[in-house]
Amino acid sequence: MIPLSWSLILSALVFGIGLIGVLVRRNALIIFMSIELMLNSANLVFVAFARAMNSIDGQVFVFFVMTVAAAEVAVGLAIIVNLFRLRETVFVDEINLLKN
Amino acid sequence: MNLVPPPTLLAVDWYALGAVLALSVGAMLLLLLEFVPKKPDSNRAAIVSLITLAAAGWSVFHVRGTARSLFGGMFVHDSFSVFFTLLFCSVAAVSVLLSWDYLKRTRIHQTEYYMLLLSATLGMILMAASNDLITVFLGLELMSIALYVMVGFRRGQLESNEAALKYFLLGAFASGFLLYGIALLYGATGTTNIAAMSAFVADSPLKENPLLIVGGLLLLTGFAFKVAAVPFHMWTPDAYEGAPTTVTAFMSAGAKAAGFAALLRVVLHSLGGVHEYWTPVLTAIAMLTMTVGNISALLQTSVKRMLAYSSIAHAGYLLVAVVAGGPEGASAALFYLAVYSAMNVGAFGVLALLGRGQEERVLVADLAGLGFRQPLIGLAMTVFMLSLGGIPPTAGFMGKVYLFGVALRAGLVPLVIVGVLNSVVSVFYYLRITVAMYMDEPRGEPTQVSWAVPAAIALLACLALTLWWGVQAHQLLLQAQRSVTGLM
Amino acid sequence: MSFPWLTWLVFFPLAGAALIMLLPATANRAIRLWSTVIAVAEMVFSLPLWWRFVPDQAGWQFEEKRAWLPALGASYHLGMDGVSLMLVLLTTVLTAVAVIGAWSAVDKRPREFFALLLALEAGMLGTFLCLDLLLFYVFWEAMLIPMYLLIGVWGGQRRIYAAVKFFLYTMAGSVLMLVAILWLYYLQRAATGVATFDLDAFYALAIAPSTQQWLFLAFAVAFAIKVPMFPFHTWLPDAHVEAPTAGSVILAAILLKMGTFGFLRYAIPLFPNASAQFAPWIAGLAIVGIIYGALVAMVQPDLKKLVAYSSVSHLGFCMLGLYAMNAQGLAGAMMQMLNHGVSTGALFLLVGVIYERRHTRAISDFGGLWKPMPVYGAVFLVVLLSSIGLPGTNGFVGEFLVLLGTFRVHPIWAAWASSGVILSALYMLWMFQRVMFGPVTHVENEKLPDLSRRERLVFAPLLILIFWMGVMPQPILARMQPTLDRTLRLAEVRAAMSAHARPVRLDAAPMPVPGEGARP
Amino acid sequence: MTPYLFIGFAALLVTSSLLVILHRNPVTSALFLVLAFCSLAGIYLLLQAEFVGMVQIIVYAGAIMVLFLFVIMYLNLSHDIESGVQIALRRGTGWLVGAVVVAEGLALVGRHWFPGPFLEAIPGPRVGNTQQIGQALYTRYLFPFEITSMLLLVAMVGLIVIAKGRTAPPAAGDSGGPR
Amino acid sequence: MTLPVLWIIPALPLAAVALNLLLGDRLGRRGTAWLACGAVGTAFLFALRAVLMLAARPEADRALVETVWTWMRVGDFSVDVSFLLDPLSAVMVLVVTGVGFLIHVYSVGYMAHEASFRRFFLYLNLFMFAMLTLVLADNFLVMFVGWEGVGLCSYLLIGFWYERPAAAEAGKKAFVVNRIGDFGFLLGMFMLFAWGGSLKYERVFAIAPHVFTGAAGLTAITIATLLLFLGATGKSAQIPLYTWLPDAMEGPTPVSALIHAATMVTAGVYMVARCHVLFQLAPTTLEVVAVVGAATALLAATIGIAQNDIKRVLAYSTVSQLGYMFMACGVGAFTAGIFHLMTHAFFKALLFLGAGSVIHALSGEQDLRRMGGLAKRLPWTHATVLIATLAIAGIPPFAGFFSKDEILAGAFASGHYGVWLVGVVVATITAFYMFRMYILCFQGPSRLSHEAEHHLHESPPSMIGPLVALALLSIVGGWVGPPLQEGGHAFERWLKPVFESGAHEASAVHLAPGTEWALIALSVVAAIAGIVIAFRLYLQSPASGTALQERFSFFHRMWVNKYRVDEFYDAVVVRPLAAFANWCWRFWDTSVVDGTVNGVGYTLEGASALVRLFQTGFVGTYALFFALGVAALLLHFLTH
Repeated sequence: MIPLSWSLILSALVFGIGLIGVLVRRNALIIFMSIELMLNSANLVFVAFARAMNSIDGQVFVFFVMTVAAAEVAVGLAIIVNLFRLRETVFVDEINLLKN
Repeated sequence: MNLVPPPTLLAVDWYALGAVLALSVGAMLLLLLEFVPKKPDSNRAAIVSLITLAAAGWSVFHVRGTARSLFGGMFVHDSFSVFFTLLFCSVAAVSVLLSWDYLKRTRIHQTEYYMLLLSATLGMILMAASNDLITVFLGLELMSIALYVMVGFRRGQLESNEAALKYFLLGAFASGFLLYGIALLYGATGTTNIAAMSAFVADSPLKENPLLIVGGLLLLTGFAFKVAAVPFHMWTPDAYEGAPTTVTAFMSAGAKAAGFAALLRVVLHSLGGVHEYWTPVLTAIAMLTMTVGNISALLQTSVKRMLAYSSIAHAGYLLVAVVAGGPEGASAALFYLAVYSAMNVGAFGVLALLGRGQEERVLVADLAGLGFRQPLIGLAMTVFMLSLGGIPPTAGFMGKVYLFGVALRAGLVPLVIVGVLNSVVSVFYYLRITVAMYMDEPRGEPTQVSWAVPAAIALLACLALTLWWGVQAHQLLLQAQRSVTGLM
Repeated sequence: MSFPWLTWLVFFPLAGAALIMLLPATANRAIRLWSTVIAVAEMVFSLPLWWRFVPDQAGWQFEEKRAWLPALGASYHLGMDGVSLMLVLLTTVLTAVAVIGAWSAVDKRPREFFALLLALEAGMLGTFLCLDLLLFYVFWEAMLIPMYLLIGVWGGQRRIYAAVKFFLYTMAGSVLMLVAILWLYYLQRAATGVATFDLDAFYALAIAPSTQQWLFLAFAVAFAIKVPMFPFHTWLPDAHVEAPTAGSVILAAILLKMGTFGFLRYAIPLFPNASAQFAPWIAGLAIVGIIYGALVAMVQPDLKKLVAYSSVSHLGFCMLGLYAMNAQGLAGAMMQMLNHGVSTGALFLLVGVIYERRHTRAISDFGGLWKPMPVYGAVFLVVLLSSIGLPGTNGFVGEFLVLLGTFRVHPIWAAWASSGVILSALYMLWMFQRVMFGPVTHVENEKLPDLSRRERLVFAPLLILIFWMGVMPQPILARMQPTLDRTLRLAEVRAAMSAHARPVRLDAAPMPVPGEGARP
Repeated sequence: MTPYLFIGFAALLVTSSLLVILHRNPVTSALFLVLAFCSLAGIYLLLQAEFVGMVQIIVYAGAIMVLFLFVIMYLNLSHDIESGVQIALRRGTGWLVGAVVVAEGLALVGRHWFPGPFLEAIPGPRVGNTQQIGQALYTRYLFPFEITSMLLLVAMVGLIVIAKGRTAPPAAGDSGGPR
Repeated sequence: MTLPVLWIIPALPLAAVALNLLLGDRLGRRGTAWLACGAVGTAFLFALRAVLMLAARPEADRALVETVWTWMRVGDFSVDVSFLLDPLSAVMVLVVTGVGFLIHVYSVGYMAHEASFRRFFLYLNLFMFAMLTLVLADNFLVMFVGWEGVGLCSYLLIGFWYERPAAAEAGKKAFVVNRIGDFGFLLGMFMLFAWGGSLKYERVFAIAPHVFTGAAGLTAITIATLLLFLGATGKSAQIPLYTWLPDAMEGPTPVSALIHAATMVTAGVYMVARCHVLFQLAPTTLEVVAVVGAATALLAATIGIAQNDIKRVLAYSTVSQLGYMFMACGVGAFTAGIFHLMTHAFFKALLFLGAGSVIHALSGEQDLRRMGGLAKRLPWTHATVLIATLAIAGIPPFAGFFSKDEILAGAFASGHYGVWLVGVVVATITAFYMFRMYILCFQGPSRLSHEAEHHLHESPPSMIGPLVALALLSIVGGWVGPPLQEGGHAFERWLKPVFESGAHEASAVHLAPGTEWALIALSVVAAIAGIVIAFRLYLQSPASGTALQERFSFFHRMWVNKYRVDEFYDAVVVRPLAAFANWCWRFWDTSVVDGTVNGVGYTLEGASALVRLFQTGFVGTYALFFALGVAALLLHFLTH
């Protein structure tokens, strides 16, 4: 029986790593992956709590989140591909036509 | 094996679900109709979506009197959701009318566009009409994903694509926070149902529940991102500027309203018990939002971008109402949202008419001398600008009066002072538009206006509402006040 | 309910404006004709009020009241007392004059120009006539829009700067007033449980002195900017100089009166204690304004600027009279307001006349004008004399009463203010000397045509007013007297009852049930 | 036994996700992400969420990551070499802020640990996890479940709209878009 | 029907003005002339009638009051437009209308060749209206109407030839300086109302002794009267406000005669006499009046010595004579003051008209140094001017003698010996410079320029007529008040009802006959001395005259430069004021006040530019700010 706090701390770490990834990387794909990490850390929290209170809702929630993630990935990758086609780059620090 | 019996739906429930059903069906119908050949310049898609929206609005309006909670509170039908459903449907309808000709000009695929527009509307409605964080989240994602695509709809165009990318990346980023917040809240309260949550918060022994705080806070940031509140606003100008103008119109009104609907439900309802915790935070955010929004708009040369910043500022005003809280605050927010949608959609609608073919003329300079050459455009834009600036006799003024009055009563004097001063600052850049239209001489070839009957109808509708609510807002006021009674 | 005089009065010009907009933009003659017809009709329509008005009756007359926003308790409440009667008549007459005066002045987009003038008239009348704070604010702000466009579109070189400055400056002042109004509204609701914006209700409400201070300041700043009082005056010269003649006329003759009117109708009766507390400051600023305005006017190279600064000086007298807070002071202030309306309006028209002929306003471009245009010179002289308050002209009555009233409460103030009498003579006559006398210095001026028949028609009523109000002001004073007495009495009574009132928490009373709300 | 497994999986998860954001080569990062997901699935198993664990592996590690890899290959991205002071600056701030956020969150939660209402919740009889989820999905969560269908449809359409056909980079100058 | 008694008198000239305006050029020169003179003439007749009616009444209530309409009534303040005729205003109204009529007639001839003939008579009639309102007023406010009205007319008439910058300038100066006086008058009125509660003469005078009591009352009345006197100095060209009068000579000569000699400038004296009740309550003020009068008399007389412009000489003599009148009032000899006012009106008008006749004859020449020897060429003018000169010099039995003598007697009797001495000295100087003028003009060799010589001609009858009439008046005018009468002379008795109300009447304090004879003799001697000196210096041995000038060159320069008073005022008042005004505008208004306003705008724009820097357009930045926001929020909850 794993204490809840362990999973929470772990999820927090993962979330943080994801967050940092978003902040430090410039490759849109990697940024996106880091976001996925953040989502998964959230999932971990759900599962952990579901376990703790022995309710099913958390897990169902995770299921929905995965669906959403899939949808996002589909659209997101499409956008990135389109971006690459237009500009031959996926580096977000080369993309600031729109500013100020 | 305890099988939970399938939900039993009464007739009224079907009406209540009408909006959801109609919109989903309409969306799919649009796709199916692709297999029926049509003339290249047919307006079939537009008409279908108009009908869909009408049906959606009507069916909900038909049972406006009742309050129902379906699927164990996953979907609620109360005066609040009715108000927003109608708001979203009308905003969507106006956007359809505006897009009618715009899509042809800019060669955007109609079917997909309208399909996404309907789905986004569906998402907004879910955000407003669901009493469970799961559905709220799903609705939000539905709306967002549809909007990501719509923003990037002009694939061949760098700005459009860049806008989509930024909006998408940051949106996903934000929903990461949002999700984490929901997870913590779920952990703190053991449920995702807003009603149950508020019940728990109400009688939980310690308000000092850190999970609750952190979770609520992250949730807040998620919504703050959607409504473009400082410092989570930075995507807004870029996304608004890059998106096709009609999309900007749609999202500036719809997405913001949806965000506020969710925010009101959550902050005022589920977290209402710990309201005093949020007051200082929200106050700070509101002040920042108003000020930063207006200040950054001051020097913009692109009307579209300027309006984007102004929409940030308006989010700030709306946050004032949220801070004020209570039924009065909520009703003020609703009132202002309705007003804001009318004038803001109108303003972007005017921009959507400017320019020929692919080009878009959205610089302040492009408006030079337009006021006298195109009296209707001039009049409409002037009224919208004055209304945004909160000058009587326009709806914006009434909205501000009610909103700031409520805040004053709630004792938020500093917030109100900052607010009114901000509205003075804002008037400066709104006036610049009128200056350009009436007082500047056009340089270069004058801006063309692509007139189309539907767009004109849409504009006139916005204009009429903006003026009518300015001189006689009684009905709207009543609706706003009634619509929040269910919420509390 | 009898015939709704005031509603007609307010909305007839608006309808007229709409009518004008329906005319083809090219039909220059028709546009001018119709706008003149409408403006004159409005004037004729307003004249009966002079007789129908019952002089010795203090309360509102021709009152109208309908529900407007029951949910908030705002109502469409119009009414007229002696003060507003005079200001309404001033408005209608001056607008008619301005419209006729603008016949030849406006060549660019006359349709919009005249329509806006009429719309402006509607706004001003509404401001003078409404008895509901929210309605008042609506008119007060809405009025800015046409004026802003008039300055910005038909103005001179720096018109845009002037227009925007005018709009923002005035608005910056009034938003705080809006906050104060809302505060009052919720105060009313918390104290009495009644949600209403009705002025009468507020006249009956006791407000704690500590609260009054802030509310008064909020109102006072808004009005002071409109007046304009000394430190808040800089928008005025710009606006006046850039505005087209008709615009300047309306601006000077009527718009500025909004401020003083506001003090008389709102700031003083509503917040008597605070008003008394700040009286020395306001009176001081008024005196500074009188002298300062005169001095600055003296050194202006530009005719319109000179007149603009003279307005600052004149309105200083109004404020001083108001804050003498006695019968003579108030009556004098009111007379001064009317006089300033007539005289300064006429002065701007006069400047407009030569501007039309020479397209310059620089004093140095003129000189010896009396020779080519003697009639013009004579008219100018008369107007100028009334503006410097020569006995027998209207200007004297106002200044005299103001100074008399002031003297009775504070001789030293009166002494300082009286020095304005000397300075006004100085700058006006000097200007006149440089423009009218001496040899004709510029060849262009040698053949200037004298006043045309239309122009004489424009000035005739003003000259008549100047002398009539100077020689027989009694009918006017008699009509205003009861109202002014009432204001004074109201101030005293309210001061007494507010003296010991406690501050009230705004959320003391529950929110009224949606839908009901106001139950005045 | 479980705690040690948990710790192991946790360590694996953390290190792999760290490598995701640290590694230069996108492909490698993607692969590390797969690894991270798999270890997460392991943790799910330990938390007695078999179904979720499986789905995690199948959907995430399987479908989604494959999509990622495909895209990366398709765009055959070079290593993104970053250098220059402002890059380093961004790195620094990024790490700092991220760390601060996590630290603050943990501090806040840890300040006084209030583990919610579930202490009294006794672990009930172990029911077939998958079955329960299935029941819940098609009864209580029927409505959201339907919504997800809509969501996926939208995603599909969006994907097609944006990515179908070739979009040539616009010739210089005629980007007549918003200025 | 009964004709209206009083209001018709000012109404007639006003009606003339109105007609003049309405008919415009349709009535030709002749018509204009008839209209103007007719109006004033009729006014004179009505005045005569009114005075006769007044005289018919018993001495107890010798006052006709006529209220026309209520002017203003505000609270406890109420003023009517109403007129009053009592012995004092009777004298004034007769003088004004009478002399006014003669001057009108004279002007017809004098201005015959003037282009804007009509405008001239328009102004002239307007002036008559204002002046009559002033003298007939029943309360201070109506008087103030006339007071400022005459100021306006003098402004218009001085600047009549508006194309001459000097004229326009002089007009403005006159008006502004008068305004300074009016400022005093206004405040004086306020004080009277504040204490007396009314502005009606009889009310104020009746109540004054009862309200102005105690130390406070004394201070108040002193201040009030001083303020009123300030008004008088402005109107009547006394120190310190006399400087406008000499410049006023830019106007046409009849104007100088009417306004700046006979009528308007005496308004101040009239006002002081009218308020004698108040002034006698304030001894300090009376002293001030006396001293100022004496000082002005002396100052002006000395300047008069050195002037070469014939009109300016007369102007300064006017100032000096007005000083006499104030001297009289100051010592309490109000009757004497009014008496001198009347006689002065006759001979000074005559002098101006005579001078005008000379100028007319010399086609515009005004410089004494280019005249001389005109006695034979202009017999009528010469004769009349000589009479006037004798009158002003105070030679019996000419009018001036009686009044001037009475003033000196009054001063002596009331114990103001200093004042009296000054009076005597001034009498000498007056006689001197007046005869200097006479001699330089009419006697000695002709110094005329050639073409002046050529056009030289005696004036037309329309001008000579008035001269003769005035000459007669200058002779007999004084006989109404011969000295050494028991119970006062006729004129004194006539004014008794007005002045007896005063606390003490100086001239009533009769001197012993012996003393009075002595004084008479002394003043006559003084006058004759002056005359003799004049003849010696300017006729018999001009050389010695110039020698004398060399000797006292300092004084001479001083007098020629009029003591540099104008320059002084310019340096002390005018320039600093202008500089301050400029500073107010250029620095304060533009930079400080408006600068603040615009400053706000610039600040905001600066802030805008700053904020926009954060909007870099990089997703990374945006995410960073997002995260920072979250961190901040967390921090808030961590710390609260």
